[in-house]
Amino acid sequence: MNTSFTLGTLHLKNRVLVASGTFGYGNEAAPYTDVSALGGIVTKSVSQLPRQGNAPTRIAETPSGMLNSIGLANVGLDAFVRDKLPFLRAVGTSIIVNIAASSVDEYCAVLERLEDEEGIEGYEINVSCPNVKEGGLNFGTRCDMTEAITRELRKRTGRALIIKLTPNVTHIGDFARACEAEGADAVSLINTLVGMAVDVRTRRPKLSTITGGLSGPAIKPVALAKVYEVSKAVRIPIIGIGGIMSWEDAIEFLLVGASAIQVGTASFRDPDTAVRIVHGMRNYCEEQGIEDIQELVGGLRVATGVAAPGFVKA
Amino acid sequence: MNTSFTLGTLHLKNRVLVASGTFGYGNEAAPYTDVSALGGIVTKSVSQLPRQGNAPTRIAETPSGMLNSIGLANVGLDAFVRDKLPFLRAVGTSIIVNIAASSVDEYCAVLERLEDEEGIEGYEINVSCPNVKEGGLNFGTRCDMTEAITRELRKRTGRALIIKLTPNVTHIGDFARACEAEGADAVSLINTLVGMAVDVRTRRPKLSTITGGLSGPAIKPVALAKVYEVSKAVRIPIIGIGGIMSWEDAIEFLLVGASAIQVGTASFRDPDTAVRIVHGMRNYCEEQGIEDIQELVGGLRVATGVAAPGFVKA
Amino acid sequence: MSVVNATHTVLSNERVAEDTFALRFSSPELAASIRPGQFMNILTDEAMDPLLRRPYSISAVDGELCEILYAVVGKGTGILARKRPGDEIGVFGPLGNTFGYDKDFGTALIVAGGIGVAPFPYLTRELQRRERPVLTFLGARNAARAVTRGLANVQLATDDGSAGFHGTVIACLENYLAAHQVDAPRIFACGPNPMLAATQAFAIERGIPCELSLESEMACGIGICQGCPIEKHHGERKYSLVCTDGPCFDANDIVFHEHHHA
Amino acid sequence: MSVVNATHTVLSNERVAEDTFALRFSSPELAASIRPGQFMNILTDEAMDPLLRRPYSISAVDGELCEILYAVVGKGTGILARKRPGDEIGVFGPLGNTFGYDKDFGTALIVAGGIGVAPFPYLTRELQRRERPVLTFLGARNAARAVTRGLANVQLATDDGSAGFHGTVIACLENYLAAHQVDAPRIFACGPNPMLAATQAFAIERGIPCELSLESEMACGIGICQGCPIEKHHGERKYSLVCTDGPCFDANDIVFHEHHHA
Ligand SMILES: Cc1cc2nc3c(=O)[nH]c(=O)nc-3n(C[C@H](O)[C@H](O)[C@H](O)COP(=O)(O)OP(=O)(O)OC[C@H]3O[C@@H](n4cnc5c(N)ncnc54)[C@H](O)[C@@H]3O)c2cc1C
Ligand SMILES: Cc1cc2nc3c(=O)[nH]c(=O)nc-3n(C[C@H](O)[C@H](O)[C@H](O)COP(=O)(O)OP(=O)(O)OC[C@H]3O[C@@H](n4cnc5c(N)ncnc54)[C@H](O)[C@@H]3O)c2cc1C
Ligand SMILES: Cc1cc2nc3c(=O)[nH]c(=O)nc-3n(C[C@H](O)[C@H](O)[C@H](O)COP(=O)(O)O)c2cc1C
Ligand SMILES: Cc1cc2nc3c(=O)[nH]c(=O)nc-3n(C[C@H](O)[C@H](O)[C@H](O)COP(=O)(O)O)c2cc1C
Ligand code: FES
Ligand code: FES
Repeated sequence: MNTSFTLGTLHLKNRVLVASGTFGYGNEAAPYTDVSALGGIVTKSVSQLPRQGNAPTRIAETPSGMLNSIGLANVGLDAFVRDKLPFLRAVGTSIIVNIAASSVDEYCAVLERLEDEEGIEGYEINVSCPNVKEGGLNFGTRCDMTEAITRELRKRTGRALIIKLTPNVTHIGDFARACEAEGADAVSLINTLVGMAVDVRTRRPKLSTITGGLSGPAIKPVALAKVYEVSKAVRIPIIGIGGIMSWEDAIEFLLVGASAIQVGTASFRDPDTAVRIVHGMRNYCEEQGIEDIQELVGGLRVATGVAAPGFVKA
Repeated sequence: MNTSFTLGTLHLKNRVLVASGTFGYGNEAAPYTDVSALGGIVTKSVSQLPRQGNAPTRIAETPSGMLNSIGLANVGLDAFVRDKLPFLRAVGTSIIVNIAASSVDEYCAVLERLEDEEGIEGYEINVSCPNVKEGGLNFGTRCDMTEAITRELRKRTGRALIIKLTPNVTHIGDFARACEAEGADAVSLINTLVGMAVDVRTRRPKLSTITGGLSGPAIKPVALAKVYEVSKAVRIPIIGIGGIMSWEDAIEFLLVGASAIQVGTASFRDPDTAVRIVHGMRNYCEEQGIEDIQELVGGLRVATGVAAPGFVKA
Repeated sequence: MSVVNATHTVLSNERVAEDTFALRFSSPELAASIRPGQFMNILTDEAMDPLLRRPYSISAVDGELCEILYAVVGKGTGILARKRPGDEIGVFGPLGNTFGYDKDFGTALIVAGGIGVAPFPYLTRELQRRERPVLTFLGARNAARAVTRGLANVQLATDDGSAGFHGTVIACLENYLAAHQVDAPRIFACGPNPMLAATQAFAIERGIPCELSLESEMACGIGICQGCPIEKHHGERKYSLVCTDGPCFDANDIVFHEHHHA
Repeated sequence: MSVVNATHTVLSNERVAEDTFALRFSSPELAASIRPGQFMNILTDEAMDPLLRRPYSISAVDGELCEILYAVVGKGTGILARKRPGDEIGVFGPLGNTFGYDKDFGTALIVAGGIGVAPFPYLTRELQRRERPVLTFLGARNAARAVTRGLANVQLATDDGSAGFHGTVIACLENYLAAHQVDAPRIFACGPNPMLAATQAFAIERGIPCELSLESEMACGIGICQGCPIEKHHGERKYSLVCTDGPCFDANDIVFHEHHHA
């Protein structure tokens, strides 16, 4: 039974990755789960310089979800290469480095430096970052900026280039098309939804940054709809992300068009979740007599002549 | 203790309304809750002609939320005026008629017909509808179309005109500004988020329309963030909607800038929810020694010099 | 009508068959007002997941005691199965219409598939109180899942033949009627949609009056969400609502669709 | 290190004070590996609300039995309080660092506020095993909420004066030290942040070595979410993580902020 997936230079032994910022640099969770069983690890976003991150409070639980405003806390490029990469190389799973930056130049500088390093199979680009040149407007909410980042990075690497899309836009399909046109190997989605929580007792926002990113099962329906929309817009592979807690959730993302998936918030509830999903998907395929899990990708059964989408559709 | 709120021709005895499509036309829920205790009733969307609605399956539960694709099933303008309005007039609470349409002309025609009717204090305009002239593109996702609807309807009524905004856009503040500029008395938000659910067993979408609208506690953090964003963009009052289950939730919406709130999905879990929220808010104000609940509107306490919003912000 | 929307204490919750439980609670008001065929919406706890109440038919009323029969199929029923005496549940009802047990007919033919048996102990009691003959045709996956408590004159049919007739409950009914003379029968059926569709076809073909108790996904149970449509042949409205126009419908009125067989 | 990530059966869950419960379960592995000051993350059930586990200090270990002490303040603790013997919980631990009970000092001064008392029965036992003198200063809202089980030489302070000293636990400690000679003291403190900030100030002013066991919102408990930062005075990293660098910190290293007093 074949569970593998190849994306340019990226060879995943299975379709299950851990999402950026939800699994550290692999070493933290290693005592609690068999990291080598994963299809791959997407690292915490790496920026050129270390970032201390936002002030407390950084997280707040919401119904079936959570808000975070970590503020890209990370060790920075040099420390990443020096202290984190060696462990990752030795893990025995595919390593995708997630890159965050506040200018196109910074994205390029970080990627160029990483090009010199062995053991990195691909890059995931976190475009959900404020663009300092545009007064902090989020790169990922403007097609032209997403395009520019993709174009410049594509020039600089032959490794798998994955653009991670934000769901906080009107037509996510347009962004996926822009990435495809500029040569991205794949798109991953979704990043978190903008959200907010208030403490009635203190009348204060629960997060120090007022708003933050919503993740977890609460957003799974939104993530499935966005992946489905993007699957109708582009031919390049899609990596599905958003509220995946079980192997059933993972299969749902494959059915709507994802070639692989990432497990995020679920790892906080149980760091062994992603590995359990790897096994669960395998068992499911064996029971269903599926020889290659690729059969499930886009395999959603849609009745012919379905009524037009309901009024609530964007 | 004053809980009332006045918006042009609309005089709400308290800040708690029931949301369109989640309380029928008032009569269905009357046996189960004291409808007269509500601040107001927003009717199920009324369209010019009756609509049978979408084929089953129309709803699917999701973690702390639900998807719906009712398809605007409603009795139509004439039957509404003939069969539903008389009951509503007699209830003893403010009546706001929610209007849905597939063209600007239809919005105008429905409103003009309702202008002849007594006992309607205002209109809420559901712009989350496909525009037939634009190939089904949702009115609410284009500023110019939202603007046009507001302008034309404003010309035709002196009654309270509330535009109901969809959250499925990049910058909801722009839409609120457009409504304010064209003379809307208020904006209400949020309508449902586009979402989707899949039945792994059958490999089919759970809803007959594939995608539908996500509502319930799962979306409350998104709704709070959107209301907060809009409160920074416009001066006209905001009616907050999204996942409100308790009086604490309602107060949270007031704190981030809503002048009133609507209870939606919560009424399905318990049709008495909105009335319980009315009492809960009153008790809270009395305990806190609040003379006029208006004091709470926009009363969020934000630490000075808050760090820039986290990277996850759109 | 006296409506109950209250928290009640679980008095008992025993396993009565494979993956099947009977839960009892005390509610004088509900016991006094709810009739066979009607249902109630149950909230398992305050958590927001699961968000919606689940509908359950009233399976038995005994003085002030109300009973539901349920099969563990997912989230809500899984939580319900872990309830113990002393735990609390939220109860909202009675909801929906009733079976036409006072209509004019001779013999009641009860046709139940799987957990569709739930409403019939209570219906059987009301029919017997009216001294009307009752024949029950019960379909189950296997012997271990058959729930016969509170039923009368049961003909059991199992998919695997582990007990009673080997085949569908409809085939079992057909055989019976071929061999026996039944005066002025009326069918009361509840079960999975494919079974109900077959019952409908059989009843219409034989010209036997037939009521079907339908299921649907439901959010509210009282007609305010429009989430539980069932297509009808007649009337200007294309859809009726299972929660308020039903759950009991005349077999002649209902249109089953392919998605009902999923 | 042997890590436990398993489902365990609740053996007992009794009320030990107003809104305060002691829950026990059996886990040979955890009992063998967890040390005073460490905590575990508990999942109350499979529902997605609440989504995240909650951190609880180990309050006592007795053979294979592990105990936590908790105050009912919200969703998760509310669900926990309804657990009965035989119910299941998910346990993940041990997590975090331990108190420096083997460090070089004379008398242990335990300073606990409210449910901050949780880790101290276990710490007290380990200190006594090492034959180290222990003095406990316990602050509570009122007598009904004071939990003294498993503590030694308790000086009680209540906000309302309903028992013991009328005032804060710090004032109580201050009085005591003014009246008594204590050799080479070391403070071990746990409680609400305002109390910890006051303890920190007091200890630094008196030059008494002091450890603070901190709280923070937490998502993962193992350093992968970066959600539990605490600002430090020293070191090139501005923030440490309460879950992995703590929860026990040297009072000299921590910077408390206004939001900690919310
Ligand atoms: C009027 C009415 C009366 C009912 N009476 C009973 C009863 O007496 N005893 C009983 O055991 N069940 C009864 N049901 C069905 C019962 O409500 C569902 O089995 C229950 O909602 C499943 O809840 P769950 O959370 O365990 O399953 P979920 O986790 O919600 O779903 C598990 C599976 O069951 C399916 N499902 C969920 N809800 C329904 C539904 N309403 N109809 C059909 N399939 C569904 C889902 O699609 C999914 O495949 C009744 C339903 C209706 C509409
Ligand atoms: C390392 C550590 C050890 C702990 N040990 C114990 C213990 O032994 N016994 C015990 O009763 N509690 C302990 N706590 C605190 C406990 O985890 C919280 O009380 C619990 O998470 C509240 O959960 P809840 O769902 O009941 O409250 P929620 O519904 O989540 O919140 C209710 C209120 O409590 C506040 N709150 C929630 N979580 C925390 C938190 N982690 N810290 C501070 N305030 C919070 C919320 O802001 C809200 O105001 C510990 C916390 C940490 C970080
Ligand atoms: C605490 C936390 C930190 C995150 N950090 C990052 C990050 O550094 N870079 C990034 O691209 N996404 C980050 N994300 C987003 C996740 O990778 C993922 O896209 C999102 O959480 C949705 O998936 P989930 O619902 O499974 O968590 C973070 C999410 C969380 C909850
Ligand atoms: C079943 C259902 C039907 C709805 N029908 C309408 C409608 O007809 N018109 C409208 O403007 N909004 C409609 N809505 C959206 C709600 O009014 C509300 O904006 C949304 O559900 C978010 O609030 P909630 O989370 O409290 O439900 C509907 C929502 C649901 C769940
Ligand atoms: S369940 Fe809501 S209308 Fe039937
Ligand atoms: S709780 Fe996740 S890093 Fe500390």
